[in-house]
Amino acid sequence: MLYREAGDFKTTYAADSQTFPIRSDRWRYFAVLAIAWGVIPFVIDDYWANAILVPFLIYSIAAIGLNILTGYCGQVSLGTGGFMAVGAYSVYKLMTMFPEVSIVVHVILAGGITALVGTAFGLPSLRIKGFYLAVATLAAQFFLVWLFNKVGWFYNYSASGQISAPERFVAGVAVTGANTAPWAQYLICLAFVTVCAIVARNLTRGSVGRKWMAIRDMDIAAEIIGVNPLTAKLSAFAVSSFFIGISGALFFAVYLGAVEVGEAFGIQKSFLVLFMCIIGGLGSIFGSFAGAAFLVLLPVALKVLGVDLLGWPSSTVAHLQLVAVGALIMFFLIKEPHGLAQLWRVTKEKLRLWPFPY
Amino acid sequence: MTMKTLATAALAGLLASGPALAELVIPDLSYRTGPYGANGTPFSDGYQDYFALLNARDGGIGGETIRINECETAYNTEKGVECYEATKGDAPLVYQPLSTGITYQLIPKVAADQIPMHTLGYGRTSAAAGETFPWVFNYPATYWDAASVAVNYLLSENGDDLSGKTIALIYHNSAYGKEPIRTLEELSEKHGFTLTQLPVDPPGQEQKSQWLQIRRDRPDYVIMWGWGVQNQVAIQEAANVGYPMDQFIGNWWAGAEPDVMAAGMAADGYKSLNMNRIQNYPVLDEIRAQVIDAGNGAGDGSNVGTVLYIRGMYTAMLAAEAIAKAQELAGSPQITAAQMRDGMEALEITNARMAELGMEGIGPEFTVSCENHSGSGEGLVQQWNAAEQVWVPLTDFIAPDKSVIDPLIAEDAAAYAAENGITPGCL
Amino acid sequence: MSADFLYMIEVVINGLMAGVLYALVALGFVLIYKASGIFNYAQGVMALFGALTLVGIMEGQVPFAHIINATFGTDLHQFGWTVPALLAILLTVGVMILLAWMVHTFVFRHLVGQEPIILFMATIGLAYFLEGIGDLMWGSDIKTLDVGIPQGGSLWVENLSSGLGGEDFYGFFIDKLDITASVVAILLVAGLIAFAQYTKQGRAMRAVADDHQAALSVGISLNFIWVLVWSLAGMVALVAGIMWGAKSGVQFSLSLIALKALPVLMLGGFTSIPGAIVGGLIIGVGEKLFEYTIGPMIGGATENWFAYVLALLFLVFRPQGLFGERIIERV
Amino acid sequence: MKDQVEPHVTADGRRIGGVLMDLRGITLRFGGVEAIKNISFDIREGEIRAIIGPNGAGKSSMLNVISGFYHPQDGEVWFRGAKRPAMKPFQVARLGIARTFQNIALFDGMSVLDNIMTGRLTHMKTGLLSQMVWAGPAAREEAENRAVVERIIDFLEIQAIRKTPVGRLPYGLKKRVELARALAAEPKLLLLDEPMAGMNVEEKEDMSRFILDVNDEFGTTIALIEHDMGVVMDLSDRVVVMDYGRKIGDGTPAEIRANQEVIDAYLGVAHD
Repeated sequence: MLYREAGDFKTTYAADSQTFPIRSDRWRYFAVLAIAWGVIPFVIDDYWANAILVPFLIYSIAAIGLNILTGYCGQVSLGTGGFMAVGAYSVYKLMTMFPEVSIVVHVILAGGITALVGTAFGLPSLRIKGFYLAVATLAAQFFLVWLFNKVGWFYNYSASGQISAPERFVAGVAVTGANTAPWAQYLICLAFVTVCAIVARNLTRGSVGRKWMAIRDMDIAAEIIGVNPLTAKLSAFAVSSFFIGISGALFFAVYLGAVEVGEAFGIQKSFLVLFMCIIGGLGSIFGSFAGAAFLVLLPVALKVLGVDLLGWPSSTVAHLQLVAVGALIMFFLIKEPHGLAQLWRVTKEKLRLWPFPY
Repeated sequence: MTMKTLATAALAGLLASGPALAELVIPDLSYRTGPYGANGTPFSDGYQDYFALLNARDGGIGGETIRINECETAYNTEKGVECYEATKGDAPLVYQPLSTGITYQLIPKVAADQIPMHTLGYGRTSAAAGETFPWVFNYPATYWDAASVAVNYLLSENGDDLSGKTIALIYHNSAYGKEPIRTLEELSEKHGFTLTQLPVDPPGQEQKSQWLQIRRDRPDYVIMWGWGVQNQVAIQEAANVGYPMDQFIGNWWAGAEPDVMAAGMAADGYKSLNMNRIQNYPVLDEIRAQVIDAGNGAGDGSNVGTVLYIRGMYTAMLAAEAIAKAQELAGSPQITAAQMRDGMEALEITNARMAELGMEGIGPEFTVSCENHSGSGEGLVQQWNAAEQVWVPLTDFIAPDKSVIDPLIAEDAAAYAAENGITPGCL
Repeated sequence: MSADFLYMIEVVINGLMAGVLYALVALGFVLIYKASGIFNYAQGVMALFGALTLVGIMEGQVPFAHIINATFGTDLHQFGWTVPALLAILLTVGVMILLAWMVHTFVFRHLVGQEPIILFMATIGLAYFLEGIGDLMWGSDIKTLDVGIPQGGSLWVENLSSGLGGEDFYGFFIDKLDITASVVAILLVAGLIAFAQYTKQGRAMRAVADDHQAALSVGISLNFIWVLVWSLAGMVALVAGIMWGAKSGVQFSLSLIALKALPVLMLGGFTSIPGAIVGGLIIGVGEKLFEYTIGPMIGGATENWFAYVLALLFLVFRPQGLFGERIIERV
Repeated sequence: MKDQVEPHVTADGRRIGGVLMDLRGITLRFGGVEAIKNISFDIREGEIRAIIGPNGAGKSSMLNVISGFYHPQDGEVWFRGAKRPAMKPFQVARLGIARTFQNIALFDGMSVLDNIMTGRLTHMKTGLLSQMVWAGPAAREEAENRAVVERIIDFLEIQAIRKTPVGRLPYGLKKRVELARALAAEPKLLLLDEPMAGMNVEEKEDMSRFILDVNDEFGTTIALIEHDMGVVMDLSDRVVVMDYGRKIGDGTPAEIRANQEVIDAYLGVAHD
């Protein structure tokens, strides 16, 4: 009886609609939070921060954002890279225009600006559906990248068109710029991730989330029972872009420190984040984390395995890495099309019955 | 035990060995895959093979063996950062990312971590201002030098008068491709030529529109700032529209064998800049004999002697010379990254030394100082002979117009210093 | 006629030629989508893989040489023979058919009945896989592909038309490679249509596209049909790979031509062969004309996004696409 | 036959009120095909009104016109004494018109409870920002609406499947959940599109009981399409008969039974 729900009674509707209705789940959740906040900041080093944890956290925000749009509202988007670029360039302009304002405010505002842009590009979703919409969002992807590359105002007319994050502080501690300690990088990302995940969870368990899911599962029926498709879809685009904008802002300001739009926010980024959602599980916040962790860790793990341990030439490992990532994606889709989150649910159901499966 | 080794242990269930002391560690952030893998591979082969030669022939540098720490970036900035973080715990001496994008990520990081970075003829031009960028070196020349060298070459071709001429710049629409624009604009004002700009979105498979425009406008010269497939397509399209190849000049990243081979005979006469003279140096034979034939080559040896291979080898030579200088300054064969930086800043490359190393005339003579991290800025013009399949040097090293470039560098460096709160000064 | 106007016409002609190549790539998508509902993102990588294999066979390269050499310490690179282009193409077609069979048997047979987005993702996985395998098999250096297609501007067209304008007009520029590509593409499309109309397998293919269940009930083997369409798509990819590879060398970037086909699909519809062709032509002309006329005013390099924006605007006003019928929604 | 019935109380004690919905001269065309030809009838408060007819008679199209999914080319829809302007379906839902579908249209990715909660969406007003923090109004609103939904769950006897994903339910239960979702909206007019299609006799009896109970306990006005004549005649107060898009009969079940045109249509007498 490792995992049980029997004897866990609810006496109020509020208790029943909480995020982790089962007690052992709740404890595990608090344990994860305690480790993330109380242990990791003290042991983290540059490698773990920059190669694994910070990108994992930032991609988690992007994956949650895209999952709201694609997983909950059913609108497939390939414009994630472009929207992340909006977040990055917004935060850059805000940081350089108003250096006295806190970076936290700038990141949130960058999310807001991205939400506006995302909503505008979400308008065609009212007429265009399915793959046609997915391809249409590529218009946003390519156009936004072109725009940030072309218009000098966005990159303050720097010679190469690159943007670099100046040093900014939160409570006297540097969180952007070269002198940022790994724990500071990690903590600011963790703070945003925690808030974003809670907000996403709140939205998806309430009436807004039900509207999105209704649109996803059957848009015509949803409209007939009273869901306004315009506001439902646009709110999904807005909220999704808000998260993606925040992740883009952090990606630029905290993680990379300097970006070039076509390279950092190209079409590959859009696919990567979509992969995270699908491998993790569409329509699952936990899945967004699982997918982000999987796709951040997998290449690093393969590289450590191939180059450091087996001593293969790095080019062969890089090629094999493509093969392995591709094969694993296909394997996962065949074995569990609903992603890691579903795998986890199935495992839990088995655990609940363990050791007496009947 | 560092977190890196913990990670290794956790991921593979094995412990990684700690950094071995008494070695000179050189990370090689290479790219052998992805859209630019065909360019990254020969460069990296040349870079590694030269160090392998030093190990095999001289037992390293000053008695210390050199260990290469290769990490694949696929020309991707995130992987570049990951590689940097993965290798920096290993007491590396100098980074050399061969990517302008990765360079921009690493500029603040190497300053904070106090590890020097060498970006040979790429990266951030204003890093030439060593007082603002003490940890970044871009000798022997920068992009802006390249633009000026190209214009100076055209001046010499036209009796020092370009007024009324038109020059089209066809460029990789990225940070890299946009670098020369400001310099060329200044130069067009100074010399009275008209500059038209034709951006090509990477990767650059489709350039029909740009070349139809060139065919219609018939500019006197076309200068190209390209990389990867863009170069091949551009040269092919130039041949297709019948643009004269000898009026078409690529920069030094658009002048290697892969760029011209696809177009076959049509590419004959295409010109490009180079910071290295391409010829059969004695050192190449030594590499073939002591590295490739001994089975220690980074590649299969087929790249030896190509443009990018020679440039990789040249870069390695500059690093090796800086190590020797640093050992001399430090008075010990074991050096730290900070001592390596001092060695790089005191680097002096003379014709005599290059001849001694078996690569006579491979690059310009130059010295590095705290104020000038970019060396002499000289480059030469070479031309492709398609029948023989060789690059033929056309000119000697041409000096850039420092009177135009230096104020631009000072301005850009000052802006960087102001944005990042740096007080310029020598270390 | 003024030179400006003539140059405009030249841009249109070249746009049409580019459009034919876009249509060719889009055609590969349509074939698979129609028969199995799979939106095959790997179509571009299949073009790369086909072209790489063709070059490898022509030059007698040893596949997986790097791995073999690294594992066994050998020094294999070349078999030491070269294969004539035509034979090599036939052999490559064989490889593409084998690939089609493997893709179906090991991947998509296990995914029958899944949601479209899952299938789409699987094809992206396939794209990664093929890209890695292609590099491992044949190496990642740039290869020159020469199957004897003429290249360069057609002097005949240029001389013939140079009299149309004044001093400033140098005659129309049309690339011989583009002419060849157009002819091959037209032949290929005609061949495909003939195949679909007049052969037993072709009719079975159309039946499956119309209705899986009904096709099953009259005894058509779905597995066979799916391998067939993947093979056909592989051959279309190979042709696209040859045409593009002849221009820019065979290398990684070849796989990105898939991105050029997506707006064509939006415009023409995922299921319509005439849609792919007309859509390709519209996109080709549209993006070239836009880059030529508006491009210089807004800084150029507009081609990447313009095609998408054009397709997007079109769909907003006509959601059913070029040849689709008006959709009547039911509940 | 055009009745001018005054508000009255039926024999079994239900109150039939004034006209709730009045359809006047509705004509609906798809391209050149006329699906509905100039049909008029009304629905009175508190009654159970049936629409019957052979396949292809235009019954579902009629329901789609009422729920705002199709927009008739001609004719007027009057609801609660006012002419209803052209509206989108979700606006119609907000007026208090809920429906079920012939081919079940539940949200397969959601649990039974969530599906029924979607029926409450027209009653839930808290905004995005309030829901983000999930404290105060949003949580309170959720609990209040949950209470309403739980009453309906009890009423329809589906407590045990509350947390089950609807995709896993058998057909009969799905129909019941769909009814629950429509009821959750507390509609003034409930449209049921073949609520008993594909059911066995027992399930039909259950469903009939639920329909009568809904009408009885909540006083909900119901318009339904059904093929089973026995059920229709037992359940409904008045019946509209359609054939080939035309109205061929309208009246109490007894009147309809006696209508020659209706009998002909059902026996398949040729039209011309």
